[in-house]
Amino acid sequence: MSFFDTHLLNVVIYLPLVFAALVLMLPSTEHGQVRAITFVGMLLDLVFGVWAYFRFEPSGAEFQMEFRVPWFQQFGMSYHLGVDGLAVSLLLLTVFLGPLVVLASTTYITHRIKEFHLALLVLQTTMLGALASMDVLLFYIFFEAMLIPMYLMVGVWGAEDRRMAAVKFFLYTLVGSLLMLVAIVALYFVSGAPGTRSFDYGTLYNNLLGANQQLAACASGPEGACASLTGLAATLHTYGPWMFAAFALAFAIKVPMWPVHTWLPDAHVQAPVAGSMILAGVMLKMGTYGFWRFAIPLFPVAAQAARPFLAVLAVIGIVYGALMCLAQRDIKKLIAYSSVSHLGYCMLGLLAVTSEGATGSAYQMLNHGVSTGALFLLFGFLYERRHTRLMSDYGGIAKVMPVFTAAFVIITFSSVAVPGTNGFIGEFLVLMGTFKSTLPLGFGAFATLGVILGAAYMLWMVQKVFFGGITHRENQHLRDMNLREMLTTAPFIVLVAVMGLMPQPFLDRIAPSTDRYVARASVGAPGAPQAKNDQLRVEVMSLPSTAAAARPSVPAAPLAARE
Amino acid sequence: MNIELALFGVFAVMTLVSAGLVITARSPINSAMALVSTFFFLAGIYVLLWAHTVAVMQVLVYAGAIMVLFLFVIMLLNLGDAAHRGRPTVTRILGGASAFGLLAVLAVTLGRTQALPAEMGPQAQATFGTMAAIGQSIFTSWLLPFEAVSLLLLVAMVGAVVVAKSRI
Amino acid sequence: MVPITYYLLLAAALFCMGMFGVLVRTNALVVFMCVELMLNAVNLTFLAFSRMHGDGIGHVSAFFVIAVAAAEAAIGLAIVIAVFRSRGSVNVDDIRTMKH
Amino acid sequence: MDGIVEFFRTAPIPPEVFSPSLGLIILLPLLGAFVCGVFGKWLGRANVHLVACSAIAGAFVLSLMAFWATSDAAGGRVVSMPNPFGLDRDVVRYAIAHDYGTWFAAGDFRVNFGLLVDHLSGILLLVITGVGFLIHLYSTSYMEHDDGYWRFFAYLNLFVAAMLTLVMADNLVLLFVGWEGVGMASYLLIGFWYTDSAKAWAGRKAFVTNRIGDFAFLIGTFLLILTVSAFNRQADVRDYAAAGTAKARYEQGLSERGPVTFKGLEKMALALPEGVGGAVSLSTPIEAGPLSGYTFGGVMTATMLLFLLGAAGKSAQLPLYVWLPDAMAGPTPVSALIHAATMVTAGVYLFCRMSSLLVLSPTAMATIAIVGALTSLLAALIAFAQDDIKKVLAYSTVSQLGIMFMGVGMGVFWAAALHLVTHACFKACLFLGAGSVMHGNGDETDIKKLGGLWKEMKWTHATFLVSTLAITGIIPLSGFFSKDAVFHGVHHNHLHELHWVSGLVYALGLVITACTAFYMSRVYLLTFTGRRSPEARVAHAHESAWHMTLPLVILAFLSIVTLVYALPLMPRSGSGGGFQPLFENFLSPVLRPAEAVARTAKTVVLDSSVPAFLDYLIAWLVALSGGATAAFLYLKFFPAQVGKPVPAFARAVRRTAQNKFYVDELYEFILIRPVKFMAFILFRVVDALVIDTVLVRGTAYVTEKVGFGLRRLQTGDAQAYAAIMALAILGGAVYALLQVLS
Repeated sequence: MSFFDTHLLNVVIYLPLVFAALVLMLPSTEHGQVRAITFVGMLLDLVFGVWAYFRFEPSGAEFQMEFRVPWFQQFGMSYHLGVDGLAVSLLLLTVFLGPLVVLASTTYITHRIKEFHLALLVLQTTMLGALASMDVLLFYIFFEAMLIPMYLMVGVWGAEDRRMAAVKFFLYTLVGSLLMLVAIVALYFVSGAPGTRSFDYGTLYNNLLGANQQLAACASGPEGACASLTGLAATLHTYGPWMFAAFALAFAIKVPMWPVHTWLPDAHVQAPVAGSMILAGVMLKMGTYGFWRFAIPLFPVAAQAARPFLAVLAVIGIVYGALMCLAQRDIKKLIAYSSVSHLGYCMLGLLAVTSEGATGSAYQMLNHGVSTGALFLLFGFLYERRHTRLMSDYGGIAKVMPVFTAAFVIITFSSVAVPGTNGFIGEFLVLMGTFKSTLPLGFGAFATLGVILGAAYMLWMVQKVFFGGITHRENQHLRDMNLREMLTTAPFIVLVAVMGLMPQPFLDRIAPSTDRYVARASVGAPGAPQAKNDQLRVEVMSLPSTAAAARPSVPAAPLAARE
Repeated sequence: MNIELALFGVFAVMTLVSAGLVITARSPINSAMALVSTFFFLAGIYVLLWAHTVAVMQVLVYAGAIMVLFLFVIMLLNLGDAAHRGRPTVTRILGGASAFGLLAVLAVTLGRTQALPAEMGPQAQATFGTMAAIGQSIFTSWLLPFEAVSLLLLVAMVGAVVVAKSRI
Repeated sequence: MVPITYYLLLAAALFCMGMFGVLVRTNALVVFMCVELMLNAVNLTFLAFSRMHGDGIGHVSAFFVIAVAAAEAAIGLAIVIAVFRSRGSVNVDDIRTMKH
Repeated sequence: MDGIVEFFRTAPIPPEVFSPSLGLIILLPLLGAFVCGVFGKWLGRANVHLVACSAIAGAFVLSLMAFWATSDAAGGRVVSMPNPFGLDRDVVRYAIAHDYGTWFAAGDFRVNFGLLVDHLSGILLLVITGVGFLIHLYSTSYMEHDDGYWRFFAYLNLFVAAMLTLVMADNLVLLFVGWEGVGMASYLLIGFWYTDSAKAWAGRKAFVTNRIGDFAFLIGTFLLILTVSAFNRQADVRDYAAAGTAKARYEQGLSERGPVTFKGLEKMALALPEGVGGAVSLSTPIEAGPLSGYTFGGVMTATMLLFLLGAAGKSAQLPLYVWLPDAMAGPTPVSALIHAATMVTAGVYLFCRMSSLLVLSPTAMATIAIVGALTSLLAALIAFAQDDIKKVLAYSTVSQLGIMFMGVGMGVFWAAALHLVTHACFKACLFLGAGSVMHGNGDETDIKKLGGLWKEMKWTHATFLVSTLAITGIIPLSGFFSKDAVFHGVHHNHLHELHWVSGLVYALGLVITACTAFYMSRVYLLTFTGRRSPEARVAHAHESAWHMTLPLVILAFLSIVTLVYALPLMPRSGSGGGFQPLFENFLSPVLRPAEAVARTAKTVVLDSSVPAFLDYLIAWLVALSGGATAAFLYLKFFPAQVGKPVPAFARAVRRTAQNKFYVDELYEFILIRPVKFMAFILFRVVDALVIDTVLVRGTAYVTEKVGFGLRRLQTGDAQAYAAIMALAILGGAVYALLQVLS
C-alpha cells in the first residue's frame, strides 16, 4: 500500500496549490521565474493526472482511487475523493489544458503577472477538486471556489469591458448555485433518519434509491396512485421536483443551456485567452458533469418528467447557438456561441438516456474542451498581434500566416465534426443516441440541423478571416506563429487526430460510467429496462469509523414528518 | 392583614409612584432623584423577598454608584430644565400605547395563572439569601460568568474613559 | 404572606413604565434611567421566582444583572457625554444621523 | 489462350496474403499528403512531385493487386471471404476483405475499420488510382508556375486517400468518413487559390451544400440502425432462413461488425420481402422503439429518399447540384479528378453498394430515376448557353450523373456503374483537354474567344475530339455503349405499380442524348475548328508538355477501349441462357443479392435482354441529329447571321439559360437570406433584447430599485425602531396569550 495508492488524487488536486505557495514566495518582479514555476507545476500535475488516468481500471469498481477521512462529522460530512470514468476523463482534460494555458499567456498577460499565475494555479486546484469530490458538500465548496479565480481572471486581465462581464458571470452563476445549496441541505435532511444522514454521494444516493423506485412505480401507475405514498417517497413526490429544479438550474446556467446562456458570450469575449480556454475547456463541463452525477441520478423521476422540456431546450440551444454564430461580427463571440451549440449536443446526449447518447455526450465534453479550447488559444495569438476581435478587421491572413491558418483550419474541421476528427465521434454518437432514445424522432432531426449550420458559420468565419485578399494594411506584416505558439498548438492538433482515429481507449474508460448513468437515470423511466439494485447502488469506501453520520443534535424530524 | 402584606403595599405603591415621577419629571435631576427613591423602595421589597444581600447591593451599586454617576453626568452637562418633551410623533404614541398594552397583557396573564402557589414556596433553609449562600454558588458553580462579568466591568471602565475623554 | 403574583404584577408594572419612558422621553439620560427601571423590574422577577422555588440562582442572576447594568450605565453615559460634546444636545430626536 | 486466362486468374499475391495489407492502399496517399503538406516547403518542387505521384502510383499498383486478387481463381478455387453475417457455408465470392478491429463502440453499437474489395469497389479503385495518377502527372506540369504546389499535391493526395476510404469501406460509417473526407478535400481544392475570395466562397458553398446532403445521410444511417435493431427484434427463423443465415449468426455478426455493415444490411434486405414468408416483411409494422407504428417498407422508403438527398449533395443532383458549376473555380486537374471522375460519382457508388436495400422501395427508385432525369435535362439545357468551357463541362458532368442516377433508379446498376467508369475516362479527358487549352491560351476559358486550335494543339485536339464523340454517343465509342446500356435498361425495367416511370424517363433520356450531342459539339466546334477568334489572349497557342498530353492520350485510349465492357460476350448464367454484357457478368457477384430481392419482392422487374440493333440505331440517330444541328448552327447559320439583329425571345431564352435559370438566386431568396435574416433578428431581438436586456439586466435593475425603496425606512430615529420593537413584542405577547386562552 504505497503512498500513491491512497493519495494520488490528493496529489493531483493539491499540487497546483503547492506551487501556488511557491509562486507566492517569489518576488513579483521575477516574471520569468513565476512563469517557469507555474509551468513546471502544471507539467508535474499533468504527469500525475495522466498516471491517475492510466491507473483507472475500466473494469474495476465504479469509483476508484478513493480517499476518505472524517471531516465535520457533526454535519455528516467527510473528506471523500474518488473518480469514475467520466470524472477521470475530465480530470485528464483539465490537467492537459493546464500547461498549455500557461504557455498561451506568456506574452498575452503583461501586468500583475504573479497574481495571474496564482489565480491559474488556484483555479486548477478547485476544478480538479470539484471533479474528484465524492461528498456533495465538498463538491459544492469546490464548485463555488472555482468562481473566485475565474472572476478575477476576467475582471482583472480581461478586455475593455471586463468589469461588467466579470460581475455578470459571477452573479449569474451564483444565483443558480445558491439555490443548489438550499437543495443540497434539504436533500440532506430528507435523506434519512438523524443517525443515517450524510452528505456523502454514495449514502445520499443509496438512501434515496428505494424511495425513487417506489415513486417511479406509482408515477407510471394510475392517476393519483402517488397519494398513498409515505415517508421518503412522499417527500420526494412533493419536494423532489423542486430540488431537481434547483440542481438543474444551477447546472443549466453553468452549461450554459438556452435561455440562461447570456453570461457566456460576455465572459468569453472579455476574458483573456487563458480564461476563455479554461472556461470553455473545463468549467462548462462542470454543468454537464453535475447533471450526469447529481441532478439526474438523484431525482430520476423528476428528471424523467422534465426530460422533454430540457431536451427541447438542448435542441433549441443547438440550433439557436448556431444561428447566433451566423449573426456575429466578433470572432470570440462566435466561438462562444458555438460552445452553446456544442454543449447543446452534450445535454441532448445526456437526456437521451441511451448508452450511445451518454457516451457521445461524455466524449463530446472532451472534444469541446480540445477543439474550442484550441480555437480560443489560436484566436488569442491573433488577438495579441492585432488587438481586435472583429472579423472585418482581418481577411486574407492566410497569405501571411500559412502555418497559423493550417492549424486553425484543422481545428475548425474538428469543431464542425468532420469524420476522422474527434468531433465526429461525439456528435455521431449523440445524434444516434437521440434517435435510439424514447424522445420523438424530431429531436434528432432538428439536432442534426446543427451539422449544416455548424459548417456554415465556422467556414464563414474562416473565409472572412483567412481567405480573400489582404484588406487592411496592418495585416500585411503579421508574423506567423513562433516556436512557442506552435508547441502550444501541436498537442491540440495531435489530440484531434488521435481522439478522432482511435477513440476506443477513451471510450473504454467512459463506458462503465455510462452504463451506470443510464441505469440510474432510467430508474425514473416507466417501461425502461430496470437494472438490479446492486448495479444501481453506489458502492463507496466507508469511513474507518461509522461516525460519518450526523449526531441527533440536528433537528430530529425530517421534512417527511411535516405531512 | 398581616404586617408583611402591609409593608409590601407601602413599598409597592411608593415604588410605582416614584417610578412614575422618573418618567414624568421635567428635569433630569428630578427624575434621577425619583429613581433613587425607586431603588430604595425596591430594596425594601427585596428584603421582603428574603434577598437581603441583593437588597444591600441594590442600595450600594444602584443608589450609590450608578445614580451618582448619573447625577455627575447631569451636572457635567449642566442640563438644567433645558430638557423638553419631544413632539408626540406617531411612533411615540404607538410606543406608549404598546407599553400599556403589554402591561394589560401581562396583567391578564398573571391574573389567569393558577400555576403559581398563592402561598410562598417551601420554607427554604436558613442560609437562603445570605451572603454566604450567594458567595458559595457564585464562586463555585458560577465562577466563569463571574470572571466574565469582572472582565466586562474592566472593559466598560476603559471604554467609558476612551469614549468620554475629549482627546486621548 | 404575600402571594407571588403581587410581586410579579409589580415587576410587570415597573417594566412597562420603564418601557414607556424609553419610548416617549427624548432626553437620553432619562431614557437611560428608564432602562434602569426595566432592569430592576427584571431583577424583581428573578428574586420573586427565586423565593418561590426557594433556591439561590435568582439571586445570583440579579447580582449579574446589577453588574451588567453598572457597565452599561458607564458606557452609555460616556456615549452621552461624547454625543453632547459633538452636538451640544442629548435629545434623541437630534441624534438620527444613522440613516440611509 | 488458356495460358493467358490462367495467368489472369492467378493473382501474383494470393488474396489471403494480400488482404491484411489492404489498408496500405489508403495509407500511401495519406502518407504522401502528410509529407507534402508538412515538409513540402523544404522538399522543393521536384521532390514533392516525386512523393505525390509515387504515392498514387504505389496505391495504383496495390489496387491492381487487390483487383487481381478479387478475380483470383488459382486452382479453380474462386477467391471468397466468409460472410460475417452468414452461415459457415455462406461466402462472398470474388471479394477480399480485412477487418482492422473496432473504430469505436458504445452500447450495442460498433463500427469497425473494415475494408472490402469486391468487383465493384475493385474497378473503382482502379479508376480512382489510375485516373488519379494520370491527373497527378498532368498536374506536375499544369501547376508548374504555382507557389502553392506543395499544398496542392497534399490536398490531392488527401482527396485520393479519402476517396479510397469511401470506396473500400465495408460499412456505412466508414464510408461516411470518406464521404465527408472527399468533401473536405474538395473544399480545400476548390478554394485552393484562396486569395480570390470568390473562389474561396465557391469552396464554402460546395462544403455547405454537401453538408445538407450529409445531414440527410446521417439521418438515413440512424434510421437504418433503428430498422436493423427492429428487424432483429421481430424477425423469426423463416426470415433468417430466407436471408441465408440464423438469428445467432446474425446477432454475432452485429456484435462483431456493428449494425451498419453492408453485408448485414444485405441480409436484412434479403429477409424483408413478402415472398419469403416469416414474421417480418415490408408491410410489417415495427412494434417497439422510436419507429414503432411505421412499416419496414415505409421506413425503408424514407431512408432511401434521405440517402437520395445525401447522394444528391455529393453527386450534384437536384436540388443540390448548384455547387458543382461554381466548383470549377478550382484548378482544372481538380475539376477533372474530383468533379468529374471520382467524387461526384460517390452517390452512384453508394446506391450500387446498397442496391439490395434500394430495390425494396420502388417509390424511392422512381424518385431517384426522375430526379436524375430532370437534373440531367436541366443541366443540359443550361449547358447550351454557357460560354465558359469549364462551366459547360461541369454541366455536362451534372447531366451525365443524372443519367447514372436514372440507371440506378431503374435498377440497371451495372450499366450505371459502367457509365461511371467510361464517364470517368472521357470526362477526365475532356477536362484535362480543357485545362491544356487554357494552359496554352493564357488561361482563357471563354470558348467565344478561342477557336481554330486544331492545328496549334494537335494532341489536345485529337484527344478532345475522341472524348467528345465518346460523350456524345457516337457509335464505336464507350460512351455510346454505356449510355445506351443505361437507357435500354431504363426502357425495359419496370417498377412495381410505377410502369409509367420507365417510359417517361426513357423519353427524357433520348432528349438528353440530343442535347448532350448538341452542346458538346458546340464546345468542340467553337474551341477547335473555325478561325482563331480576334479577341484571343495569346496570338499563338502552344501545345502542352508531355506530362499533360500523355494522360490525355491514355484517357482517350481508355475511353475507346472500355466499350468492350458493354459487349454481350459472356454466357448468361441461369435460366434463359443467351449472352450478357461483360460488365453485368463482372458485377453480378456484387449485384446478385439485389436481383434476388427484386425477384422475390417483385418491386422491380429486371429485364435481361441485350439491346437490339433498333435501339442502337435510335439512340445513334438521336445523338447524330443533336450533333448535326450544332454543326449546322455554329458552322453555317450563326456565322451567316453575324451583324443581323437577334430576335428578342432568343435573347431572353439565352439570357435565362446563361443565368442557369436563376436557380442560385432562387435559393438565395428562399433559403439563405431568410436564414441569415432570422439569425440576425434572433440575435438582436431575442438574445440581446429580450433575454439579456429585459430578463437578465431587468432583474438586476428591479433589485436595485427595490433596495433604494426599502432604504427609506431607515429613519435613524432610535426611538422609532424601539417602538416598532415594542409593538412586535406586544403582538407576540398577545398572540401567545390568545393561544393560551383558546
